[in-house]
Amino acid sequence: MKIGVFICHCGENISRTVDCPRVAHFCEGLPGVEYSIDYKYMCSDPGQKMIKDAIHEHKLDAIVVGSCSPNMHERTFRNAAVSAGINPFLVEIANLREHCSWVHDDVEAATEKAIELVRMAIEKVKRDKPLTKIKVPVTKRVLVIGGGIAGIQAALDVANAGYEVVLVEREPSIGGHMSQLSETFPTLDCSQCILTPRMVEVYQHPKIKLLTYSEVVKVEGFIGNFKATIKKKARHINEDLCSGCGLCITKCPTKKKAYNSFEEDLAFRPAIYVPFPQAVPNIPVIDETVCMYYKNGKCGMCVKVCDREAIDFEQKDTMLVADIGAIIVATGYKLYNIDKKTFDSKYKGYGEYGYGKYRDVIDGLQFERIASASGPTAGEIKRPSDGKEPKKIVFIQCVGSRDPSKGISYCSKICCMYTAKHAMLYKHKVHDGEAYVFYMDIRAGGKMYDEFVRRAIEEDQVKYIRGRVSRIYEENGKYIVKGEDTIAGVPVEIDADLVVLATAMIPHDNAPTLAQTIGIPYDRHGFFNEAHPKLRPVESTTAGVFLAGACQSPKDIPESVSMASAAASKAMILFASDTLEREPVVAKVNEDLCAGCFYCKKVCPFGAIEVKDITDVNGIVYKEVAYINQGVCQGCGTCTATCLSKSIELAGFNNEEIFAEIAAL
Amino acid sequence: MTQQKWEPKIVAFVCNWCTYAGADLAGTSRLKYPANTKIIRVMCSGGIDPVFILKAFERGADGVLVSGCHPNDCHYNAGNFHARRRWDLFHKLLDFVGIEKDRLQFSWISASEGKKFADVITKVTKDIMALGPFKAYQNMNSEFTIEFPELEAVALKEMLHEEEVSDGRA
Amino acid sequence: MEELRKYAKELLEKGEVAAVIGYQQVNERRTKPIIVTDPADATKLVFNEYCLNNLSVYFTRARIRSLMRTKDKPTKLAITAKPCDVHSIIALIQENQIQRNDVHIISFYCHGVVRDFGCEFSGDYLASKCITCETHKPLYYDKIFGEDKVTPQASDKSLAKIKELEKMSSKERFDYFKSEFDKCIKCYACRAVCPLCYCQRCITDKTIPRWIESSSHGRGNFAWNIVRAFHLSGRCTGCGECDRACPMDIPLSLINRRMAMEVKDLFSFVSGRSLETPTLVGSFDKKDNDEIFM
Amino acid sequence: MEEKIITKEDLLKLCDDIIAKGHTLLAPGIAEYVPVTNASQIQLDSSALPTKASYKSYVFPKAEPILYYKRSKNDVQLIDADVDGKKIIVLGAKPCDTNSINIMRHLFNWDYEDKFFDLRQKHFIIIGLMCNSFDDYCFCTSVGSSPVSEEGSDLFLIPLDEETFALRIVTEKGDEFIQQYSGFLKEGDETRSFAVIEKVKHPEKAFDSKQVHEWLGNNFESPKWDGIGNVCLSCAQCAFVCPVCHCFDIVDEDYSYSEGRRMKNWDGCQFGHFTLHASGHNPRDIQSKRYRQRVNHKFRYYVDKFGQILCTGCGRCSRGCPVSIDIKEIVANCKD
Repeated sequence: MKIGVFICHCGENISRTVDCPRVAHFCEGLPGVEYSIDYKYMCSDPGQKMIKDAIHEHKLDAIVVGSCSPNMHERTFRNAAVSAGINPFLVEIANLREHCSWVHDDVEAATEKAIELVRMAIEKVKRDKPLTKIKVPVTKRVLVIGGGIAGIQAALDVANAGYEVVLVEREPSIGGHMSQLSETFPTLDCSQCILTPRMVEVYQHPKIKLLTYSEVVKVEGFIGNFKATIKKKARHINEDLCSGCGLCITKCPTKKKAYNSFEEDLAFRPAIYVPFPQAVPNIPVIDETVCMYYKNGKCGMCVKVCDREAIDFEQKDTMLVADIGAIIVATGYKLYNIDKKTFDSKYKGYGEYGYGKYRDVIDGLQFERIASASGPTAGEIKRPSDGKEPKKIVFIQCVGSRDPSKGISYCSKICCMYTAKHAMLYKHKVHDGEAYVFYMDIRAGGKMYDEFVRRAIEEDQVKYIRGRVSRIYEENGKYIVKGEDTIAGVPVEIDADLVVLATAMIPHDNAPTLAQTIGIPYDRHGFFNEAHPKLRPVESTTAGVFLAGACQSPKDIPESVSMASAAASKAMILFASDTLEREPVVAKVNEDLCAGCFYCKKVCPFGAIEVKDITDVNGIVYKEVAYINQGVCQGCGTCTATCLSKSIELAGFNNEEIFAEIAAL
Repeated sequence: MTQQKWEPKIVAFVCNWCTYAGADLAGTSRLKYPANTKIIRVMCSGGIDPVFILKAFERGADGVLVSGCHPNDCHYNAGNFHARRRWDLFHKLLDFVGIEKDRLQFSWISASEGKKFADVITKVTKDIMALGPFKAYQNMNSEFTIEFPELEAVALKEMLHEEEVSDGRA
Repeated sequence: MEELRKYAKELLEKGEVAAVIGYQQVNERRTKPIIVTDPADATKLVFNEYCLNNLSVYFTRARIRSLMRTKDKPTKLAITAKPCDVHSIIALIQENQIQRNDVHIISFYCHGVVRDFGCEFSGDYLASKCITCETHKPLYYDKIFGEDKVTPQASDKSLAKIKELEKMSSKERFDYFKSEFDKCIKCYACRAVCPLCYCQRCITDKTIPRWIESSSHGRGNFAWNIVRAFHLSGRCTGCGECDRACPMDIPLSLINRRMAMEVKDLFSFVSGRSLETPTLVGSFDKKDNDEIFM
Repeated sequence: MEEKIITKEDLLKLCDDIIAKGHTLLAPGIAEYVPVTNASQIQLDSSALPTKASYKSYVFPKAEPILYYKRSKNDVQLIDADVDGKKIIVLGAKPCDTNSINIMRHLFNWDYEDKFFDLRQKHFIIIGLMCNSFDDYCFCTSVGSSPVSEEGSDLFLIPLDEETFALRIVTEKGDEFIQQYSGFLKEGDETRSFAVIEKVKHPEKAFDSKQVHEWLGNNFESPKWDGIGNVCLSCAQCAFVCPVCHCFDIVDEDYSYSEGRRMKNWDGCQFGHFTLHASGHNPRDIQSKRYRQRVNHKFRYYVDKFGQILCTGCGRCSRGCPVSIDIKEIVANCKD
């Protein structure tokens, strides 16, 4: 076997601490190495050409590239090798940058280490076997989890491209947080007005199967071939019969038993309800916890008034199974609940602001509802406690965000903008009112964003105070906000009528559970992890699972929408061909030697291992062996390490290759 | 042989998704750690065979680190849970047959824990430095190994060798 | 004894089993395995304190398993098994080497066997595994003979040795095991007699790659013995056949026993005791011990 | 040859001198022949049964390097392994062990002279000790030897009483060796030693090796082999403890990415993969064929080729067999 070794300087990134020419020279003397050279930028066009030329000129069978992490340029060099006629799996990368030059100072030690790393790669490549990619069929159907604006956008994009979509929403209606907003920044156009047509389009789209009041409980399989189990919770309404007349809602006697969560608990709702008038689908849900029928078996008013006999108290949760090719996760966010009750959680809360204690200390979404024309106050700015119009209002930014001591280190990104919007909406409605904003920094990056904030300050006279609020307490019907103006360097005290907290965006409580169900990683906050922060921001590390919207990190509407479209296009790329090429890193059983103990079957996380009968010439089964379904195997290799007789090998990482690496130490 | 300062030889078997990426992040973040550890990448900590560790000791490793994704964080859902059982037992076995516990260490390092990777490597290196070379294992069949002469000296060595044999027969 | 012979003869005559794997007497203090296929040979069967062999090992032999297919229809194999041998059978069933329906277990109340052939049955010569044995009555059987008798009192020297080793320093332990393993001649008798060493090709016989140096020098011996012990960790049922078979008297079951103790401590698991409990290897608990991980 | 008398005390002094000279002195220990570091450890007990293993490994080690190799860019360097030419004196070898090296020598000098074996055995001095006990497994008399056989010994001891031994000088090598200790020797009296030998009980002859040889030649396909194959577990401990089994396996063992050694390791014909071909075919695929091979090799092939039975009748294989297969019984059954 003739091996070519190519050592990259990476400009100076590697060569600063690794003596690249020495590494190349050393490798030249190693058994099997036909050609060895170093170059400034191996990944550049001339660098790649150098590799291709060397392959032709020296008739190389395999190559080793000493460069950056394989996560960066493995593909580049494999492609170069392929174009010169070498199997892409006869290319090994020695990680000389991330694992060597960048982490060591001593040139001697780093060079020694680089030599060993390259030597290991050479020994491995000698044992590498040519592999071909595996083709698996693709189910051209997308599962979108979450029916907020991101989920809606993704679903519509995919459906409009002609592929089927299953859209699963946990709440009774799609729409998400966007449907709660009064106006949107920076254009101040009505949120409902732009969202509702989209919601209706989803409902009416022939390619979209909408499952509201449903949750994904199990995901099996792999890219192109997932199998999702969806729990459709009992609405107690026959969806096919209900006409959405709403008579049941108006007649329901339990009027004020439950807070209306759509109104952010600023209003009540009956036991049978639709979350909001524009809900899609416009089909009510019965809340078992408050409905009289479930309490004492009496009432049944809704049954009496429904002339379509759509009420079904006996309805049970049902499980639906769908074959899915790709998954778009768009589960969105919730607001950091700064209520004292969360003191035992990882978040520290803001007891000093009196949220939950003072009814007029509210969060951003509550203010959205107060400002909304369809909200509990019909758009008039009234404070929750006594319904009076607040004449002095204080907005506090960064409540929770950017404060590691409160459990959240990140910036929630949208609060600067929506606080400016809130202040503006307030000033537009209460012309004689005073609006104050406590801020840390104003982060208004975005088209027309900074202009929008300037408009609030300059045109609408919102008073911005740079500083933190230390305490809020009630005094004579006023809320005393004690803070500091750090620019003027003086303490500030404002007797406000209403305080609005721009609390942090955090993932839903069950985000980690969902992540584990789907099999995608998540960060310590519970936001789902993208495959690469820069280059693969909408893909999760699990192939075939894409991310959209605020479930990945805080985002505003345009960002969520663009991410949703990006995720949709990623799914559509997948669907562009009928089969899918997969990395051939899969395990294979040596059936002659398999002893049939099936420990491999017990440990396989993907259920890829099946029992195969081996028969003699008479067709009588004389032994059972393990068989690995190459389409299902994900190539973790847990079976190979568990196999006692070592009758399973993982292609690309087989035991011989790893032993060779160890030997080269 | 010149009196060189002894530098331990350490092998780290790491999973592709978490610890390898964590090591990449340590590099991207330009964190510094000792150069003694060489990484061998596998797909999952569940795919690391205990015999790899023995092989590493055989090939002169003074210490071994095994690292993967945190529990619940496995790219393959459960590979690391199986690995955890395996390593717990194997570690106990090595301890019982008299291999110092620190010769074989384990960690969970996620892709975002570049700092932890650097810290763990620094700690393991320090521990192995304190234990010294793993002579007990390496020398176990020193009687069956020879030093190869430099290429030029072969002829001379072969002559000497002949001499010795004929001596023995006399 | 006559009951056993009569029962075995009937099983064979009725064609319920293809063979009875049992013991026959060699001399007063020694028995040996016999595979009875002819009902007439059932008279050779015995059961006593000298039935040392763990006969379940024969289930792993293709020659013996093929007996199940010699008749027109698949037939069972009967085995005379001590209660401790039944543990091995359970482990084999769990590892898919034989099906419960394929085995007819003829077992006995057992009060211990001798340490080695030629010894007198008494506390002094009691097999090590019998000292702490709690299963005088088999956990699974299809037919049981005999009555429960008292096991002779004996001191648990193997446990004392384990305790002694635990107190030693790493280096002392290493030296102890190295000197023991050095005796190994790689005859693999330990592997051959172990019911759970049923691999078609043992990893020590694999050459690409070479998992274990097959030479019986220090390192090859050390690696073999560690890997052998590890492959049995959580699986070994403690029958002690390896100890008995080892011509060089390496204390193999000492390591096995110590690992079984660890397994019990860490995972509250004992191998070969229940067909319902999942095997230790191949299962996990999210709450497994995490302390060795940084 | 000559017969001398040596007291036990002097014999032990002689041993101390051997040790002092840096030679290896082997004597029967609990399980095997062990190197003695102090003469006081020596038990010269003619009534002991054979040790579990013989001293075969000192002339034919269980693992030894035969050459070393190093790969370089376009070359492979080879260096032959050295043989340790240390003098080894075995004291108190059983008559069933003494002839083992002589028997094996045929094989190691047949078509190729094994310098490792030759050099080692050249440095061997075997001091045999008359055997005065036997158990159910002993059958030296059936293979042409006896508890008083001097064959293979360079010197042979016969205990005359508690404190004195008759020392027979059997070979020139033995003579040359003992000359340096002539001070310890007194003139012997053959009548005394003969009287002792007369009284030694011999194990009963279990079979006639000539008849066995003939039967084996005619009964290669005898159904008698089948039953043995069923019970045998193929562990090959019989081959490993046998004083004359000499199969070995040549393996290359890398100890770094470029260096390695070629090893000669014990092997055993009872292993299933012993005869496994690279094609996957295995001519001795089942245990009965392998056991047949064992018996045929010992009592027929080796006799045909070298005129000697490849068995000393020590009974080790049967004594240690985990499933109590008794080779004596099987060979005795090799008749119609």
